Amino acid sequence: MNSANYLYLSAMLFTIGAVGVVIRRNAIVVFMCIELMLNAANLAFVTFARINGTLDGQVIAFFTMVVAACEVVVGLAIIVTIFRSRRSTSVDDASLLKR
Amino acid sequence: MTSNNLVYLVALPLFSSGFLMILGRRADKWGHIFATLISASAFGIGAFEFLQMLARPSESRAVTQKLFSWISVGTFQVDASLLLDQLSISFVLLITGVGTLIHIYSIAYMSHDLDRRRFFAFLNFFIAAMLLLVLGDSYLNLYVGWEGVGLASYLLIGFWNQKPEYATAAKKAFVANRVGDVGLSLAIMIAFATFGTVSFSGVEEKVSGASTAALTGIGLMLLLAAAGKSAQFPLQSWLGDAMAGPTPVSALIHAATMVTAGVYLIARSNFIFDNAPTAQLCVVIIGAITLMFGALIGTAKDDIKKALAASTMSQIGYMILATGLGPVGYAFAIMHLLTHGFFKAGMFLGAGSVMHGMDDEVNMRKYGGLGKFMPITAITFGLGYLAIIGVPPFAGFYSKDKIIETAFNAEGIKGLLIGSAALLGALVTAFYMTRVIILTFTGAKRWDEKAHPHESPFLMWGPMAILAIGSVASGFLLSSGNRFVSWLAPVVNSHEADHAEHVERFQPVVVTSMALVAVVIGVAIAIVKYRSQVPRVAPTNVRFFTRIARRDLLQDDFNEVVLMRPGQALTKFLVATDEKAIDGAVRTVGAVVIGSSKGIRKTQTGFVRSYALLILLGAFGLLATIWVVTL
Amino acid sequence: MTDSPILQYSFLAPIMIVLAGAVIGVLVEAFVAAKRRATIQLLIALFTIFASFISLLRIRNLTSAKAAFNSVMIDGPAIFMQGTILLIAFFAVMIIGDVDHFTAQASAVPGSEEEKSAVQTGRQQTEVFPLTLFAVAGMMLFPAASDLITLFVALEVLSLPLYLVAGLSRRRRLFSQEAALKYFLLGAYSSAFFLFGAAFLYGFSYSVTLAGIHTAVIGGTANNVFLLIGLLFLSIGLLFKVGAVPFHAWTPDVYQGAPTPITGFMAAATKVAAFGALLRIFYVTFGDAVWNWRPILTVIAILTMLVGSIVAITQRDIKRMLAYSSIAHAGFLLTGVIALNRAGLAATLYYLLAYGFITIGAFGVITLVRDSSGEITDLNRWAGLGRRSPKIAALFSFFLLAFAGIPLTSGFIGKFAIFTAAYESGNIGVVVVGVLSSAIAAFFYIRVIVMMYFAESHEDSLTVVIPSPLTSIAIWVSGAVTLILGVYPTPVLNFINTLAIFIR
Amino acid sequence: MNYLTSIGALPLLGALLISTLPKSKANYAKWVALLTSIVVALLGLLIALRFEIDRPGFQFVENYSWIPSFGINYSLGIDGIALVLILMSVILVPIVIVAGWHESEGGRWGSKSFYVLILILETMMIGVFAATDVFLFYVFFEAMLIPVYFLIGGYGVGERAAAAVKFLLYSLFGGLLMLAAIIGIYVISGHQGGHTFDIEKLSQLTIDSTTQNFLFLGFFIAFAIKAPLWPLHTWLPDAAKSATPGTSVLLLGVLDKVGTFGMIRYCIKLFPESSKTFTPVIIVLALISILYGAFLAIGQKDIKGLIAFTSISHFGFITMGIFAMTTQGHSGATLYMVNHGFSTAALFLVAGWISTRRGSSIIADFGGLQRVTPVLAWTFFIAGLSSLALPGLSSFVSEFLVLVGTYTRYPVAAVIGTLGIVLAALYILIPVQKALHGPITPGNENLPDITRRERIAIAPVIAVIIFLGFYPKPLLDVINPASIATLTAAGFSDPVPPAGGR
Repeated sequence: MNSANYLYLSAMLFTIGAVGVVIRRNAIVVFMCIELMLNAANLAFVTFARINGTLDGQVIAFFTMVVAACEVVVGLAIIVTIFRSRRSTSVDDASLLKR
Repeated sequence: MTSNNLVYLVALPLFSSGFLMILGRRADKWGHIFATLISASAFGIGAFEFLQMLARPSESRAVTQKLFSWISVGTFQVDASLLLDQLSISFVLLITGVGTLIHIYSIAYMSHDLDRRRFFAFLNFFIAAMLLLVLGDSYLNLYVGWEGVGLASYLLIGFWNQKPEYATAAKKAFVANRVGDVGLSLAIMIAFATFGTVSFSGVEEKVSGASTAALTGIGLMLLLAAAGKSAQFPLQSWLGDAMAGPTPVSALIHAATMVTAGVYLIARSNFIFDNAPTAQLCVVIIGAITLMFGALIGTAKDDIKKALAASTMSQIGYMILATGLGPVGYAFAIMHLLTHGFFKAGMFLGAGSVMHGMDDEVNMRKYGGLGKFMPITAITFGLGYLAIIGVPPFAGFYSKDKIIETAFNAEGIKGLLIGSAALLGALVTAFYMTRVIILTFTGAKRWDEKAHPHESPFLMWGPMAILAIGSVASGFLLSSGNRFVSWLAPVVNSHEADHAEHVERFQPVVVTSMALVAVVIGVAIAIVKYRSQVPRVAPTNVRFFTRIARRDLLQDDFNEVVLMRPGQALTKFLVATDEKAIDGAVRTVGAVVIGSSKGIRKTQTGFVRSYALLILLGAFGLLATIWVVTL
Repeated sequence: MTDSPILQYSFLAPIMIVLAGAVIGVLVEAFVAAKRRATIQLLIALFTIFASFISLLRIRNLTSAKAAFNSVMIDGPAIFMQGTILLIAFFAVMIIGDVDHFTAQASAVPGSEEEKSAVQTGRQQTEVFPLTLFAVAGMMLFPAASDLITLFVALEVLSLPLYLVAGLSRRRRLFSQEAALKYFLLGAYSSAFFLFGAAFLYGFSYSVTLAGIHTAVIGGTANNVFLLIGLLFLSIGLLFKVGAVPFHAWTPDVYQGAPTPITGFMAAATKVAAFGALLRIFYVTFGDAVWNWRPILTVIAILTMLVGSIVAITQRDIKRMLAYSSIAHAGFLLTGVIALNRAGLAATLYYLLAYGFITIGAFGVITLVRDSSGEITDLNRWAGLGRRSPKIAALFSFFLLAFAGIPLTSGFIGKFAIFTAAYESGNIGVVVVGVLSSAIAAFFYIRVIVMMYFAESHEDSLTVVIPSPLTSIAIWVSGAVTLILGVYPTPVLNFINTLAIFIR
Repeated sequence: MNYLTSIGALPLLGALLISTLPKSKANYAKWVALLTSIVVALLGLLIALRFEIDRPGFQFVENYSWIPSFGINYSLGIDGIALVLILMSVILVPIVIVAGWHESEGGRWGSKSFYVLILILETMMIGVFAATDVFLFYVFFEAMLIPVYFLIGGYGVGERAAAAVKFLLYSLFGGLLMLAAIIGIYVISGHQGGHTFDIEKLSQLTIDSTTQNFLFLGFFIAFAIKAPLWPLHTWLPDAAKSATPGTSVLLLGVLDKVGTFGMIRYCIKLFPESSKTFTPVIIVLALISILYGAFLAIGQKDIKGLIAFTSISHFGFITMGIFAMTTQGHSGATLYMVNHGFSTAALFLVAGWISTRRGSSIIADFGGLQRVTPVLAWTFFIAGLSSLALPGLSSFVSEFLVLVGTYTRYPVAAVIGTLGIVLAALYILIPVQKALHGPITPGNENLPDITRRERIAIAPVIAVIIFLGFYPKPLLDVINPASIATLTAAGFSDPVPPAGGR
């Protein structure tokens, strides 16, 4: 299979994630869309690593997973706190700061 | 030749004036005496210089005194320097002589005024400025005196400036003078640009190298200046209003001296006008128009001072006319100026004396038969009257007759026209002056019972008497044996003209006869017209001409419609423009920035998803841009 | 080929000291009694930063620069920026040391009994100190990182703690939490872009090091589309961090919601770190592809300057206003990046230092203006401050004038230097826009001064608290630095000139 | 001895001293300020005495490296033009302090701050004229705004805050444009033998005409705002109406001169070619300023606004004189700057005194003052006469020089400009009539006349106005060489009169 197709897939995933962030309201879902984008990037790294035959890309993928995990920790902490205060996970409710 | 005394002529009265102003009320007791003494000593210096001058041969009579380098920038070099020659000494004697007499007169005339000291300070200031005007050796020095007398005139017209209309009159005079000053400024600029110098001698020396256009330009601008200062058409309108000032001021400034400065300026610039025929023609035309203009106004005025002012305007018209007639005219112009200085100042003082006795009433319709109550005033006034209408052997006869004669003998059709104008002017002059005499001194009394006409004190009639002697004798003295013409000849270069072929169209005898006939006609009409009862209130059902003559031939209406109203409208418009358009434009810029600020603020919705969208769109936008730029 | 890795610990020491301090801070948080925690944490943080700075001074003249197996490049600019970050952090921590700004218990629901009792009993949690130190470590690594992995990791290390501390405000907690959420979501979003871009750069060059990518750029044989996509997306991540338009939208909200001492720290230090990375990437890696990115960056710089300046004019909240001001300053700094010459680098470094201190000082002053319910950030209520506390108002005015770039302040020299560099590189249009937006920007700085001095005050509840000694020191030192850098910048400029060369 | 640094630093020291005064002794502030400014003025006179008229170039030169990495030097030096302007500034400051002895008491803050600001401003004023390094000049140019801003906003009347902001924004806008131009010329200097800000070296650069035009405009717009030239003038009337009389004197008398000074020192010196290119436009703008300022002055209801607009008219004359590019024009313009400083000072101070007494600056509220307060009325009148350039008073010499200098090169412009003197008569005599003449307006009957302190303040101003009217030579002797040097360096020579001959 042409490895370029993986890149297209990666781009699609990234786009889905990027658009998902914009159109979804639930903070958790938004966050998951971001994770999708990160993983799309991971897929691209791995694909490039495969095309080139070096390991760097795969190493980065692992790093990314770790970082993503950290992000989850921090993100969930924040989302949970907000939920406790507002009893809502809709990102649209948090719009006191504007203009 | 140099002299060290000239500076005192200017400095003494200037110092005295400043001194009296700074001392203020402390000098109230003796200020008038001090000022009069100063003026007298200036006359003394003038007389001394005159005698010295007489002792020298005619070509080396001029003396100079360089004081200091005034303005020195590059080639623009102007010294503060004075020049006393035959022309200026004539003026110096007139100014200080008549000036001193009027100082004396004013001691009594102003004795009841709380601000008499200030009045004398102004008078001294005027003397200083006027002397500087005639003594300056360059156009720029002259300009200082020129504006100085304007200022003095402003201060004195507005001496009683608590009356708004007097203050307005003062302002009007100054502004009209300033319009003339524009002319003088421009003349100096053109002169500097053309000759690289502005001194009289320097310009005279280089005048042959200049283009006619430049000379005509200078000439016309000088004429404008003269028109402003000497109340010539079209800048004449201020003179009538200037009668708001105390009467001695009218006598000194607005009859004898300052208003004649225009004549001096043109005579002094003879080297310009002699080489600029177009400008010379304009001078003649302006003079002719003004002499008729003033005379016609004079026929309709009931205010004695305004009637005299109109007469002054007309008489200066004669002088200006004469200066436009080339080398021969200058001397006659100056001669008429001098005689006029005597008789007109005398008449003004007479008018002042009448007002003094009549509780400051100026309306001649409320006089009548005053000759009995104030005989001296009547006699001195009468002598001046005879002089001005040109009855031989009084002073005006000699000087005016010469002007009319010269006018008639000017070349071509021009000569006939201006000669006729001058002759007609003489007729009208005789008419309105006779009218003044009849209304004031003869006939039945028309004044209120409250008034107690009485003769003025000696301090007042003394100067009047002296001036009356001048009105009688000065003409003969100056003209006998062509004395004054040859006196001035070195200054106005009239030598060549004397030798030049002169077309004598009319013999002097003919002209004199015509003039005398005109005078007789004028006097006769006046006597016929005013012999009967004169109404106390001016009739309103008069002819159209009388009505506009009373309104000064609509000169103020013209100024108001053509200059003042548009000027005020322009001012209002510009004020609005500044507020709305210019500052408005600046504010609009501000408003646009603030508007866009508010607009962009709206994108900050507070919704995190819209921010994400912004990022996404930004990414797409950049992608698109980079695509366009690089591919 | 596998040599044992030479990490060059001495080069990494400054970063590692900070990390160690952070870890100790975590331990203190866990084991030390609540009452003494705040003091101890503060001392640890200050000492850590100080020690790190000392170790940084020791390596400042070293010639060799590569560390950690070429992942980190401790060259002149990196050292300068690390030093700047440490200095800023030092004074920021002093202001943070006034823990009254921070919630006693972040996990407690706002307004709950739990929260109240925590406040009353003084059981103050002090996680803000170790979190700050972690962020500092990330910031120090960011401008020195010389491969994509390190860059990404540094980015996250600096960002994640900031997301958290943004939500720690004691008062108006809903604002604060919202700020944290927005910052987090958008930050994560942008780092996804960053990572995606990194992937394509890797695909373009088959190298993860900046030097390797540079080689590929010079080679010019590789897939250009990959380069452009990679470059673009990578830049988005970085431009987000500096707050460049159109990636700026988080800035005002987060600046307003976060606790003020944190806002100051974030505004000053993050900008240094992010511009450090931006400079390194554009100067070192893509310097030879300048024709590809300069037009874009020019547009962004212009937009950033204009939008920042224009929108700030109508702000009513002082912190929001300064947020927009920081956007405008990001625009000015971008002109230094665009310049792509040594003067541009030096100017940007100087500007960052100057801007950092002005920002710390300005936000430090804001922490002092309070009423009984906490800080007052509504501009209208600043009316009459000049009469009530002339010294503080004067100092704040001075900072504002420095922001505006009035001569005799560091801001002026910075602006001059950076515009000169941009002009020198031929980007005259940017300079003109910069100058115009400076003029616009002057308006809102002056508006605040007008408020403080010339407006009549309506209420008396507003007070300026007597600053804690540490806050005092921080703001007055910032003021002094701003003045000195404005009047006699020569030593610093000379120092920068010796350093301002990137090593590939 | 570093004369220029000393004279510049002295006021700063005074300011420092005042700010350390304890609150209980705050009323010593004015005395300290006064003494400082008098010492500065004396030092200024000493500098003037030691100035060598015949030596070309800058004198009292000081040069220290300041920011070597940008080639910036702390360099000072004065030519004749700078000397007379500095002299005017240092003489005006003590007069302003004496004249506005109580001005500081109506402000938002205490009098200490007022005098600190005044003295700081004095330092800046001296610096801006003495700087020979363009960067240093710019620093003074901009830093100067701050004290004025606080002086207007803090101690003024009416819409003082708005006026202060307007003033500051206008000036900053111009200043920033100039900054761009300064950067431009600095960069060019880098391409031609090393970065520098030295005015002499910068004037040697060869710059292509397009660039030169843009750089010229950068400088010129800044100066035209400062000066102010139509249509960039709208800040001035507002500022003048709001500021205290003393501040207005310094604002119109000194600060605005920086604009016209800058045109000579920077626009023409650095960009002679562009100066030539833009001359027609600038002359037209100057003419508009002359007439427009005069008309607006006539239309003003507020006496301070009126004086402000007369100044716009006068600045039109100054600008016209400068860009006439003749010796007379230049020397006249420079002399005009000095004369305008004094005559505006007199007008503003007296106007300020009578407005304070009456509690209004609307002209219609006065009337008959010559009866009530004769001495004040007369001083106002003399100042007014100087403003309308009456011969014998100082402004005449300069105005006439400007006109004559313009005429030799641009006759039409000079003719139109001369019309301004008629308008000048109107804009002075109308308020004179309304305020001083006529019957006494109710409410004015008991206004007190001039006080001893006010006499002391105004007497030297009037004396200078009269003295310079009769004997401007001392100043002209100093100014002329500098004017000639500027014009020669820029490649201009005076037109030769066609009938000049020898």
